[in-house]
Amino acid sequence: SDGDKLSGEVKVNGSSTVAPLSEAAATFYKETQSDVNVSVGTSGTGGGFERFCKGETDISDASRPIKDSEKEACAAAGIEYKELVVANDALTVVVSKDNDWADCLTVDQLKTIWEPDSKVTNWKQIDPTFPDEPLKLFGPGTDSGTFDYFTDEINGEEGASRTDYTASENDNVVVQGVAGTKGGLGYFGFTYFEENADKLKALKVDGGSGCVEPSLKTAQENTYQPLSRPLFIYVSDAGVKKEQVADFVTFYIERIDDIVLEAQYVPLTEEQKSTLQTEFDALKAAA
Amino acid sequence: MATSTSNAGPAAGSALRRGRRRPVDSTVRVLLVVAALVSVVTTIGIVIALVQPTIGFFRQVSIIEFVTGTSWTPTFAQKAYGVLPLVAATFVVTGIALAIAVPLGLGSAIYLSEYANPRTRRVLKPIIELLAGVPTVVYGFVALFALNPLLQKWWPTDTGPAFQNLLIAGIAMGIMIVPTIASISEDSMAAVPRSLREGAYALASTKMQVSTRVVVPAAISGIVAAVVLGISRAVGETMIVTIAGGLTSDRIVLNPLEGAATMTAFIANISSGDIPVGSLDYDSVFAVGALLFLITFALNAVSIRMVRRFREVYE
Amino acid sequence: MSTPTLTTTTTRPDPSAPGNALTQRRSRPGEVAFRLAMQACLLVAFSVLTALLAWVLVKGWNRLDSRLWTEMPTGLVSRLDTAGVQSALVGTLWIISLVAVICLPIGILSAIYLEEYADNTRWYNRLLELNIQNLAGVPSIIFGILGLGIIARALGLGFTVITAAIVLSLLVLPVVIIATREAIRAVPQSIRHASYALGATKWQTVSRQVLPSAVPGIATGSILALSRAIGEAAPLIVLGAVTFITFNPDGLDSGYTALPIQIYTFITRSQSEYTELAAGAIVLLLAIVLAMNSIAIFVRNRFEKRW
Amino acid sequence: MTDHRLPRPTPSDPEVSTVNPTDTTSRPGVSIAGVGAQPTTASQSEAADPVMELSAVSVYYGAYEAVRDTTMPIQEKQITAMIGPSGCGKSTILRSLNRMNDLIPGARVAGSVSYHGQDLYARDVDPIEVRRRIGMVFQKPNPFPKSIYDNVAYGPRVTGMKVSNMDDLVEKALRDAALWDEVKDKLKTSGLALSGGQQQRLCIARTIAVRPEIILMDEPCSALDPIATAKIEDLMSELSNDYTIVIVTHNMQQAARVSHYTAFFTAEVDEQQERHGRLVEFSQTGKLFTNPADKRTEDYITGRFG
Amino acid sequence: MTDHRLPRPTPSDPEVSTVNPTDTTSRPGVSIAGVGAQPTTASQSEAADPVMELSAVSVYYGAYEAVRDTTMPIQEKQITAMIGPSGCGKSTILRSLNRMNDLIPGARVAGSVSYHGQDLYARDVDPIEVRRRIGMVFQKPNPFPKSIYDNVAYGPRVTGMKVSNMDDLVEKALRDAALWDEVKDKLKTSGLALSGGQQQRLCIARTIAVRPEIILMDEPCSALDPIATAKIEDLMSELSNDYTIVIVTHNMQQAARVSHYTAFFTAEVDEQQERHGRLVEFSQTGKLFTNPADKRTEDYITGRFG
Ligand SMILES: Nc1ncnc2c1ncn2[C@@H]1O[C@H](COP(=O)(O)OP(=O)(O)OP(=O)(O)O)[C@@H](O)[C@H]1O
Ligand SMILES: Nc1ncnc2c1ncn2[C@@H]1O[C@H](COP(=O)(O)OP(=O)(O)OP(=O)(O)O)[C@@H](O)[C@H]1O
Ligand SMILES: [Mg+2]
Ligand SMILES: [Mg+2]
Ligand SMILES: O=P([O-])([O-])[O-]
Repeated sequence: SDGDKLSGEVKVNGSSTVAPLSEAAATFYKETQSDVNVSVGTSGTGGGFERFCKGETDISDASRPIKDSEKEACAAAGIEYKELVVANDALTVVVSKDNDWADCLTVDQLKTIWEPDSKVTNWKQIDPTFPDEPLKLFGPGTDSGTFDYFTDEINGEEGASRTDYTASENDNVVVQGVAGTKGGLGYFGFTYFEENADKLKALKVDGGSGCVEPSLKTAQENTYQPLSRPLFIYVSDAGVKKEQVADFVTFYIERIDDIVLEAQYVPLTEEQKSTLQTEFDALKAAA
Repeated sequence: MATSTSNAGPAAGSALRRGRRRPVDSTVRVLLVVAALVSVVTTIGIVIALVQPTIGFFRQVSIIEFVTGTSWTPTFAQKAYGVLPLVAATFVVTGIALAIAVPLGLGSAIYLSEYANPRTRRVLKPIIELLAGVPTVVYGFVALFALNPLLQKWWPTDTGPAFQNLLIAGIAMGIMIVPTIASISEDSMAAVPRSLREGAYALASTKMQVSTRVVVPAAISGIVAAVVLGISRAVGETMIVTIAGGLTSDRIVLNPLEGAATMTAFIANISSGDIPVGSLDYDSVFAVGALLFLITFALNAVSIRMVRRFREVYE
Repeated sequence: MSTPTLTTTTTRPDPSAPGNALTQRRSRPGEVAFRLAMQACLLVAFSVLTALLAWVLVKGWNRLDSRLWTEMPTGLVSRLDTAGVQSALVGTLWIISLVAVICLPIGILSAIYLEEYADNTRWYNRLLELNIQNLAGVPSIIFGILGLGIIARALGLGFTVITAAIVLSLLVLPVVIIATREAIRAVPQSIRHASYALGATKWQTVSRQVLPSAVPGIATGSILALSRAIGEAAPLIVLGAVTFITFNPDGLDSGYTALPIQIYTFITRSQSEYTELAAGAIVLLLAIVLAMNSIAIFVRNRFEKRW
Repeated sequence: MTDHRLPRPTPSDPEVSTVNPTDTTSRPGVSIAGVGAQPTTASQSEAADPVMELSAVSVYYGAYEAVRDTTMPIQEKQITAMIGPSGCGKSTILRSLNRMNDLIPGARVAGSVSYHGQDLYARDVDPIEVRRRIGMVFQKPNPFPKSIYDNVAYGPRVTGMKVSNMDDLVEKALRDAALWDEVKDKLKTSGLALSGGQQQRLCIARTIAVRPEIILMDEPCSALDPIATAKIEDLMSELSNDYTIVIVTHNMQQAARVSHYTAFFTAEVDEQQERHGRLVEFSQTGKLFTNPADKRTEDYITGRFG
Repeated sequence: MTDHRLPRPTPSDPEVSTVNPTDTTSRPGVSIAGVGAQPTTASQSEAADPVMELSAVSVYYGAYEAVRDTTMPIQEKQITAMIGPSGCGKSTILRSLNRMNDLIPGARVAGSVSYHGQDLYARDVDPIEVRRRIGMVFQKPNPFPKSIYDNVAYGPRVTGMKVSNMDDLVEKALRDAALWDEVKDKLKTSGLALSGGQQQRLCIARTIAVRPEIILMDEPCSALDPIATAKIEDLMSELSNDYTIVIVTHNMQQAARVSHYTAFFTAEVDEQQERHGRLVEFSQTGKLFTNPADKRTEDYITGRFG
């Protein structure tokens, strides 16, 4: 960004998963441009798009790609945008530290556990070698992008899931719930696991080519499959026409490594980074 | 002493006619009516905001399924729209809250109104009223981070209550409404005329007899109104259940040790979530809102009637 | 007078030795137990409430310093210890000032209309009254729905300070109206009659006699209403106020966050620093709310006339 | 029993004849009651100069007829007392004289109340102007919670009286109400800080400050102790030089002591067991107490009931 | 004025002498007041059988001495009336007779109130037992918001009276209170649904249901109309066959009509401008009204003040 003193507003809204990235970006940005007011709302990926496609926001955080229905809404309102991948995430399946029997689950096993109307209520039912321990399930709120992504990848349909588990918008619920229940199992973003690694144990996932543990490396290398995913921000063309928005997005992209590190996400690969730069250049050119 | 005033003369009769215009008075009147209409507009606004999406909702979901279905999973792929789980959770939490707040509130009120000496009363009554003003987000925090660990620690068996559960939400809510119930029942007991108490004492009653047989029955409509108000606050309370009550709604949960979504918790979660406007899921928020509105409307009607009755007895 | 056929087994205390019976104090254990039970209720209620508040204080103790109001929230977990809630505090102050400006005049004027001008034998006035009583019991989250559907979207005011202020004003409007009516009603009829008997008009009577006498009650109700508005989170959640904001509002159309919302977002985070910060912010919120309530109660007890 | 308990009105009292106690109404079941219309009475003397006249006045609260068919005059610069048992409608009639009943929702006056020949309830009459001319003092002293000065100045201010010097006006009103000497050094203190009797005199001062022609008083002494009562009674006698006074009292001795005319009301129970106030007898005070025309009056003043 | 306004007490009234109007206290500034202690009076006759005796009773509200130094007897199965201007302490003294003053924070009784020789204020006396024997009826009828039946049954229930048949007891109490015929078909309806006079008789029924020895009544008719008043007065006379009755009234005629003894109280202003109630004269009713010993009594009953 140039040395000019900018002012005005930058409105970001959307995914709670991506919010920590945008909040970190906003905090860093404030140090260089103190008069630009960046607000980061968390209405969930869909809620963010809803506002984005009404022209109420400049940038939409998303933990999944935009849906067709949302594209239509944007098109109807004449909102044009660019999709930028800003980080990677590895959805992490966690169990209690007291769980000494399970280290790795296959996608099929996860599916038997989580598919709609699943009758699995005991670890024994997952694998006969597992002990006779009741299974208690935890997961994120059903209106989150994380839920959409997990159900899509594991159960094959977005939103298709058994319903009798403890769902919550509150991160603590999964952390505390799994940590405090010997037979507990849950899933959420990699960040939350990192922050609570002392209380929880992450399972490896076998997506068909052996057990892979979730980590920065495996996520970046795309070997943690199918649960590693990209995280997006969507930038509206109208937004970029505003000097301060363009400046903020530029800053976001330039400082993306610091931001990802601070938010404890999985950094972009070099390849992703250059794509990002190209995309953004195109966007700026269009503006 | 000279004053320029004089008695209204005998010719006064004709001067009685309305001559003077009073523009201030008529302007003020218009202003007042306009102000009073704001509350009407508010109600109309609420109804409009609720009705349209609710109609949209019932175009796609049968009312029968809504009121009899036992699973509420609008955000899952396999959708079900039976509102009973939300209603059940709401009433479980409310029941727990009342079980705590009614005895504590009523007992405090009886003590304050019949036993405490005036000085104690003068100090304690305002403190109770003060506590009635604690924001509910505070109780949610306390429920999750103070009551919950305590409950887990003291729980006799291994498998303790869930991290979010109806019990702690109910307890926190109970504590929250104690001041309301205590304060309003105390008011209605204080409104029981002295003469009734004196009548009872003059018939050789003890203090307990006066309290339980004369004062409480005489104040009963005020007490009932306080309890109904407590119920309606509990039913409409959002933050405590959102923070501490859980989100399960795929089945009716009656076990207070499990978490479950109340009507308000569902609304708060979903309306801050990612559902697109105009979708069925979005409309479901308003359908639940409309039901909540109707339930509290009915409770208010009861409470208003009670309060009115209690006013009429002595005024 | 008495029917001789009627026989009852009751007798008077023996008049020849009533003095003795008087001094045989009956022991009444139930009496003592009842008293203790009632006292226990009060004690339990009080100690639980104070224990909870004390616990919040302890929990937030480390954060109870100027950082709370001089620092902005941070998006950087590594810098949580230097974060505060300035934007939320200022947002709350903005909202509450606006609520005072919007809600108090409307509320007080409505109350004057209902108490002094409305003929309550008319159906529309009774309906109006019923409507207000009923609004007072509508859950706050429903007002959030109203704000979302009508004020933010249909009226196009968006997710701004003014939307929040309007929604909270409507929410506490019944509180102001009801309290003001009580205060006006407490002014004895004799004062009004005396004024009318001197040839005063209605508005003269209301503005020169009734309102000045009702000021303490109105002030009390107003402060209580504002303090309720300060603590409300539910309608703001529906209004999408769950937002990370590092700047203070600078106008009616500015984005905002508020203390209860900030507390709520802190609570949903799993890091213990957030829990501490939440406790600190709660103490700040409680200090404001309880201070306002204390002023209200003091005003009422001190200045309200007992006629 | 000596008869000093029933002193005659002040000696300077002009001779005014008693109204004939014949029933001019045709309502059945009422043996004798009411008064004939004043002007038709033969024995009418020169002093009779009614400033107000009630004729066939009935007052309703909603559907309930609280007082029935009252016909009586109010004589200028005389004190007219209304007595009778509780609930017989004395206050109701009194309030109908300056349209204070307008303030009670549902209250309604039938018949005519005329003031200098003008019907007070005619459509175009402004009740505020009425009250400006016909003031009222209430049972319980009800000073405004303002300073003594502001209490007295209130009426002139709200009625927009052109006052050259408000201080003088306040002083004169307080002097006329025999209160000046007691309060002249504390005009800025609250009216509520006075004793009951002083408060009542303040209320009288407040009333005469707007220079009304008639002063209505509803049991002005019943909340006062005997000494304060005596002061107010003296004051009334003095005020009757300048003002027409109508007073309601439950105290027969008081009526006998201060008034020139007395109206005796009672409550009758009708076929539906409803109680209605009725004027039984209106007469010069001396006559009414020593030689009542109606048996019920006699019963009442001799303490046989009430 | 005829003297039928002051009927003698019932003819069967035993001759009881007037207490000498000499001041037995040494308090300065009080000219004549009080009564000498009853037993010291020479002219004491055989009928005097005081069931209660007040001697040198003063009642305080906090530091304020509301009534000073009252000495008087209450005769068995007689009606004793207390009269006097408002605020002279009649109610205060009455409430001290069954320790109702205990219920007023700060109220305190000095001197002695004895009942069958037992000091009512002795440390070991149970006030609840006192009130069981000495009942009270209040100025405003105050039935409980319960059914008529439950109102009457309340006392027997709370005092744990052994009652073989509550229905009979309720019936008898209502009959004794002359209310049975009017309510026998609606015993289950609320006591509040009765008329004022019926409510007051219900309160009397409620009081006599616990079979007290003495009934205290504080202006029991002042909220009632003349017809209801007459009924209650008849009832009192009848009850005095069985009960000792003490009644406070502001209505001299009533005292004259119903009572056997009358105590006249007034309020005196002391050096500090504080008002204190004083007993001026206690005497047989006929005597007090026809031949009062004290000038203030005469002034009061002849209407010169109050
Ligand atoms: N505002 C009112 N609404 C309905 N009825 C009323 C109202 N005011 C008085 N009444 C009734 O009208 C009748 C006459 O009442 P009013 O007050 O005039 O009597 P009063 O002679 O002044 O009695 P008191 O000596 O007790 O003051 C009574 O039956 C009373 O209950
Ligand atoms: N609870 C109380 N606290 C303080 N002072 C009181 C209390 N009750 C009465 N007094 C005062 O004691 C004095 C006597 O009051 P009391 O009620 O006994 O008078 P009373 O003769 O019954 O008058 P009334 O005829 O008006 O009923 C009065 O000056 C009164 O103000
Ligand atoms: Mg009256
Ligand atoms: Mg009294
Ligand atoms: O907030 P989400 O990323 O889960 O949509």
